[in-house]
Amino acid sequence: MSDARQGAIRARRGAAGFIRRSVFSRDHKVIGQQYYFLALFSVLAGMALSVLMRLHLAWPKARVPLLGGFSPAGAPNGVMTPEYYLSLMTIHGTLMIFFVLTIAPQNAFGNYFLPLQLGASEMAFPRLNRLSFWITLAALGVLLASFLVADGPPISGWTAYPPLSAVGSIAGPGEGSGQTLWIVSISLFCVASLFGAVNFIVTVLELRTEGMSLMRMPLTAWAWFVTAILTLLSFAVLLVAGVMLILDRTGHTSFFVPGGLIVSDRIIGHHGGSPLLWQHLFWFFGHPEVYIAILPGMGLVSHLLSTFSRKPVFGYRAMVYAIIAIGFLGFTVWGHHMFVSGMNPYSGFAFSLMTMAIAVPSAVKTFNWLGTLWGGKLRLTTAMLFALGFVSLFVSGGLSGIFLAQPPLDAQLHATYFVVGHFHLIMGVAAIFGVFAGTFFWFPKMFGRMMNETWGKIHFWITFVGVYATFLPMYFLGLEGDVRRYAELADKFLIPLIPLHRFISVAAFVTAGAQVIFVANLFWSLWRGPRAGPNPWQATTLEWTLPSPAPADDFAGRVPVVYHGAYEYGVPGAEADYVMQDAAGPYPAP
Amino acid sequence: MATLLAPPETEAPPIGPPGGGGHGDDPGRGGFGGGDFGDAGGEAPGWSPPPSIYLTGIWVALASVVMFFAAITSIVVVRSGMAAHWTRTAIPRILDLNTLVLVASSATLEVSRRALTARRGGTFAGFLWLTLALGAAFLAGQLEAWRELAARGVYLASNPSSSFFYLITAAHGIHLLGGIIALAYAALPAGAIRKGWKPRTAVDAAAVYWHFMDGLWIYLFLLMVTRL
Amino acid sequence: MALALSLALALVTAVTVYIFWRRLWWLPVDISRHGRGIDQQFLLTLAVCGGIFIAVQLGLAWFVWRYRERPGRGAAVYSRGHPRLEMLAMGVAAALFIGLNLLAYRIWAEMHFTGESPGALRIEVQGEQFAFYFRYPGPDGRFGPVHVDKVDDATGNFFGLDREHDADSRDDIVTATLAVPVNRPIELRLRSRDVGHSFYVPELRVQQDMVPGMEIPVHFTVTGEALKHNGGRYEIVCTQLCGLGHYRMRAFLQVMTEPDFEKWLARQAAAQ
Amino acid sequence: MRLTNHSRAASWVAERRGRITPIVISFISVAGVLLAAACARKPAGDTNTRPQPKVAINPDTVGKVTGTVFFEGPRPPRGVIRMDEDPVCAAKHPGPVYAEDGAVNDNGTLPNVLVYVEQGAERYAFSAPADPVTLDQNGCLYVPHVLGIRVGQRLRIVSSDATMHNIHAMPAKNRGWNLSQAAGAAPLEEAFSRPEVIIPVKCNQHPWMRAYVGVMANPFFAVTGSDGAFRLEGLPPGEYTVAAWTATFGTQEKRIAVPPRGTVRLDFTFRGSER
Repeated sequence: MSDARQGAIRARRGAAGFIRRSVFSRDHKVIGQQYYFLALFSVLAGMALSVLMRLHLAWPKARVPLLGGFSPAGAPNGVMTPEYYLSLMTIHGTLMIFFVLTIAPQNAFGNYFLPLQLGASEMAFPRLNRLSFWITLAALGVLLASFLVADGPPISGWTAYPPLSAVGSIAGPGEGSGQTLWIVSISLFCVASLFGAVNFIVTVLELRTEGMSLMRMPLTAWAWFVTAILTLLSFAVLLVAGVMLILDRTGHTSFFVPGGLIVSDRIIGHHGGSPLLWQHLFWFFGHPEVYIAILPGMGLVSHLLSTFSRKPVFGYRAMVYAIIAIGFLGFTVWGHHMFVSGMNPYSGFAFSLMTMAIAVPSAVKTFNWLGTLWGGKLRLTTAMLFALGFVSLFVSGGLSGIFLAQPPLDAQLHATYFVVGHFHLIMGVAAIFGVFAGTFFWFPKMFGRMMNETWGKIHFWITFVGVYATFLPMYFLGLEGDVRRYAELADKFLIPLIPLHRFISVAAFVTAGAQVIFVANLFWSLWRGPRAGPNPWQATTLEWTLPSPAPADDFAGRVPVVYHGAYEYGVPGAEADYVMQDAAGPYPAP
Repeated sequence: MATLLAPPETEAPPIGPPGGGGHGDDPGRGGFGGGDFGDAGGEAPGWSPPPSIYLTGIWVALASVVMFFAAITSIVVVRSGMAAHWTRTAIPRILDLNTLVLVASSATLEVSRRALTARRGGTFAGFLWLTLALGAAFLAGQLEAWRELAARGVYLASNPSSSFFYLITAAHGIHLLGGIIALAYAALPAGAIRKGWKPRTAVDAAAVYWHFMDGLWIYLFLLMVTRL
Repeated sequence: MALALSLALALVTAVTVYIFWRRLWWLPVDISRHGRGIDQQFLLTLAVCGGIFIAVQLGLAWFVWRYRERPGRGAAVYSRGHPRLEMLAMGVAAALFIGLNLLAYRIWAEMHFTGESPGALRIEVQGEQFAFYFRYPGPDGRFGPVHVDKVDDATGNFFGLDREHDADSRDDIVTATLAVPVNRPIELRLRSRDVGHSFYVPELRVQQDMVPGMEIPVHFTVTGEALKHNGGRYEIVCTQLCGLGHYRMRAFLQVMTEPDFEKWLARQAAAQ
Repeated sequence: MRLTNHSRAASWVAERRGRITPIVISFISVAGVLLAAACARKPAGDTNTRPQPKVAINPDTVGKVTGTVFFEGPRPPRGVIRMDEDPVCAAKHPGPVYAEDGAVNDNGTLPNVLVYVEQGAERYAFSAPADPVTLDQNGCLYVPHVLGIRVGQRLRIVSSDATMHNIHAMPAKNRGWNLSQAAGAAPLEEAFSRPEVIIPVKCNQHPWMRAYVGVMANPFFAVTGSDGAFRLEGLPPGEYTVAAWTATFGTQEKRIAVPPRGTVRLDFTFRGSER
């Protein structure tokens, strides 16, 4: 690729073109970067909220400077009230699940790299892509606007179970306009995600370049593809649920609110709804959502373990089938969130069985990750460290799922910190580790510069130890019966757990503080990092055939031809220890 | 996949200003999806997405629509099976007529598409407009059905059954409105037919969506008649 | 770096195993008859998952150290996988997980698939923001009907009883503490008056949501073990997010001998 | 004001719900919510659409009203309040606690009756009260159980309990609020901007706790105590409607004429069957 041509393109970009290049750009790379920074903002905001939550849990009487000014009702004199804690918790969960874990691995990296890895020069529907981004941004704005309404953000958690979320402000602070804003935000987010998913699926189905058969696609592309299918099918259901909840709140319908309720001494005029319907709809979305968050990370980790072990993915086909199996089974297990919800106990058994079944492909993936490392030549770059950390966290978080999948054990551990530890390890920090790994791995391609490896490793070490110190002890809290979503530890049997909570809080503060290193490294490297060559990692997939950063016109109209699978590392007899996907030549011997 | 429904790509009859095929020398304007690429400086010459993306896109989007209405269906089935507070809603008779109108619109759309294949521009446009008019008539009929119910004192929040009636008809109406916009985009003369714009693709994609909405309506109608 | 990561992984494994082994934090004492099965199932699951945990983490640690890139090391092994080994791993995982599921099924069936035992003591539990109230049917064994418009917390009519007109209500005993006798089957009927709540007593190994509009049965039998701890007094807590006072929604379970219970109930009846 | 626009839109939706399409409702709610977000921090506007010139009271001519609220008939049974859930509450009460609603004094009079001038004082100007009214939470009961407060006057909420309370005011015409107050936390202050009889106040953490707040447009109100007596002072001569509100036995109204410098005797009698 000619630098001259790139220079010419750069020259055509004037300052006047800024709006056109960012606000209206339909370039998948620009949109991907915008998603990335949106997720970065959200993750920092969500983390700040979690720091406040941890502070309140460990030291409920602590005064937080400035908070009293920001939210006089929620934190009079800087001391958080229980309802403010619940508000923070609700927004923390919503931000993290929707605006970080759904956005960063899928929409940010996926938008940027899916077309590049497939050898396409665009997503299938660039305008739709642009539209999804703006709707997502609007959804974020609406969500954060709930901090500005009189009684604050909602307090009903990211699951927003009715009737608490449906009967209005009589049910508590935040249940007025704050809750309505929340539902509007989520509904907008659903629409944006659906548009995005259509784009991803069609791109994979229609825009693969010559020779890029499905079984030559990088596992990242597979993961994005299956994730998009999950998004397409599950967010439609959440949208229905959201519309119905809005109607229950503002149109006085009774989809989810039964008759004869008395909330705060007042008889509620609804009749004939069922709260369990919401739970079914919500978790029919909610469980696939878990895989929406983690599948791209799994794809990326497979990709990185292979790249940095300098050997092919162990059992590529098994990995693909595992992704598909997880995606498919992901739609059949939602009831395991509802073992104690009052649904028919017989269905609890069926959901338990399906949940155990979905653990099998996850086990296969873990086995194959270890298989990929076996006999490799491990380059412990920061990206690789995060990928290895992902595997470790995935196992530590995933195995507790085996406990929770059994109804009688879930009846004991449900809604305790055991669950909090479980999902934070497996879909919280494991997925975030995937994002960190992706950031270090793809930063050169996205911005043309390398990130600082030394600071990257320092950041990795503090974060890795920090997240274990934060989330592993939550299992022990859960065993003792410590109930989640409690603003304070007031019950007698919880008092002895306060020291452990304080330990967790301190660990969380250190971990959160360490993220400053990452953000500083990111922004420093944007302008000051050493310039990156086209293929700094000696990787094989098509994005590394392009200069760094990827030129605005991607392959410049060229149709790359793919001859090999995505993971031809260490091929015996090859010149280098890696064979690019578009390197002409015979198949390497299997 | 979706190409099953797409007839072999034939050169479209020039309706409106003759446009060069494909991506363009005018990067600021393009089809409603692909056609132009990247930011101001970076269109990709020599590369354009296959037209089949539109049909595929419609089918993929319809999968989501199926889930949307499947969710509503399952709630209706579950809820109507619970005895508490279930008052049946008498479905307004005008829906029979509306159903016929919508079925007719599918037929006129097919006539229009055949005319396009046969390169009879006038018939194509005429029947497309007729389809649009029938679609609009359907929506007007739906509004009339609401008025009829309201006149009977049956409102959105009157009982769970009526809530479902309004929800289902509104959800379908909004989806159909999307189809009307898509068809109108194909039917609008000259100005809408832009460079790189192939009416064949647009009409085919919109037609798949339209027929689907038609079939979906019949399904929803039966669901409402039997369950609500 | 490789060594450090290996040691870190080994350390995480060792600390976790140590804490579980020494039971530094553990399930609370079990006071229910069905709790034994749950605790045994927990131990079994812990053994299986602990084994996998140790194997994977230590395997990862070992691989990181063993296969690190270092001078003099030749090319990586070119292997695209080992289908038979993968199938084996899958089979083992499936057998373990589904085996656990089938064992758990037995316990779940015992807890939920059987109906009310004859002679069970029936108690209605009502949740509201943010308190539990309990109702015993009294000598007639029947609960009086609930009248929504009669509910008045300020005068203590939490259930909306009309003792004047409903004969069944007159002997109903409303309390704010759940007292139960040992060794007698208890049948709870869980209801919620406003939003979702949950009934959870960790020692009892019982957790069940209370859903507005539903009446959900739960049955258990308290063992004599209960009287040995804390004077037989245990906290009932809410685990379903119900609003700002969620963390304070609580009541007490008071376990008594049968004669004590009869005396207590008579006292409560007199105070109605 | 934009706020009133919003509430008008909301009531429009409420009136015609079902008649307009669900999606229109959604859009209105979105827009309304954004509007609410925009004006949430602004104080609620004055409700007087036609401000009239107010007359100052001549202190030389004022009279007063005194009286007693009696109760006739069988005394209703009093509910028992159970505080088992919070040992902090229970510890403050050695004996059983009975509900205050429905209580009758030993001398056959009623406590906790809010007696107030409902009509007749609209044209007078009153000085704004500077001191707040205090509502205490003591032994997980509100003290006082019934209180009157002027429009715009500050309500100062203090807690004498070593436990968490939340104070949930549930007005129909005013802005409601629901705030928690930890043990030892600073007093909370709130105010109501429109006259309203009566605003129930509840603590959800101790569901039996209930207070009643009457928001008054004039200073002529009183709450009866253990003797059932009340006294309204400083009334300019004229005709008035005086109302007596009870939580359990309903409300009564009486018309009276106050002569210059006169004292009017006014008794109310409630009967047990009313409810």
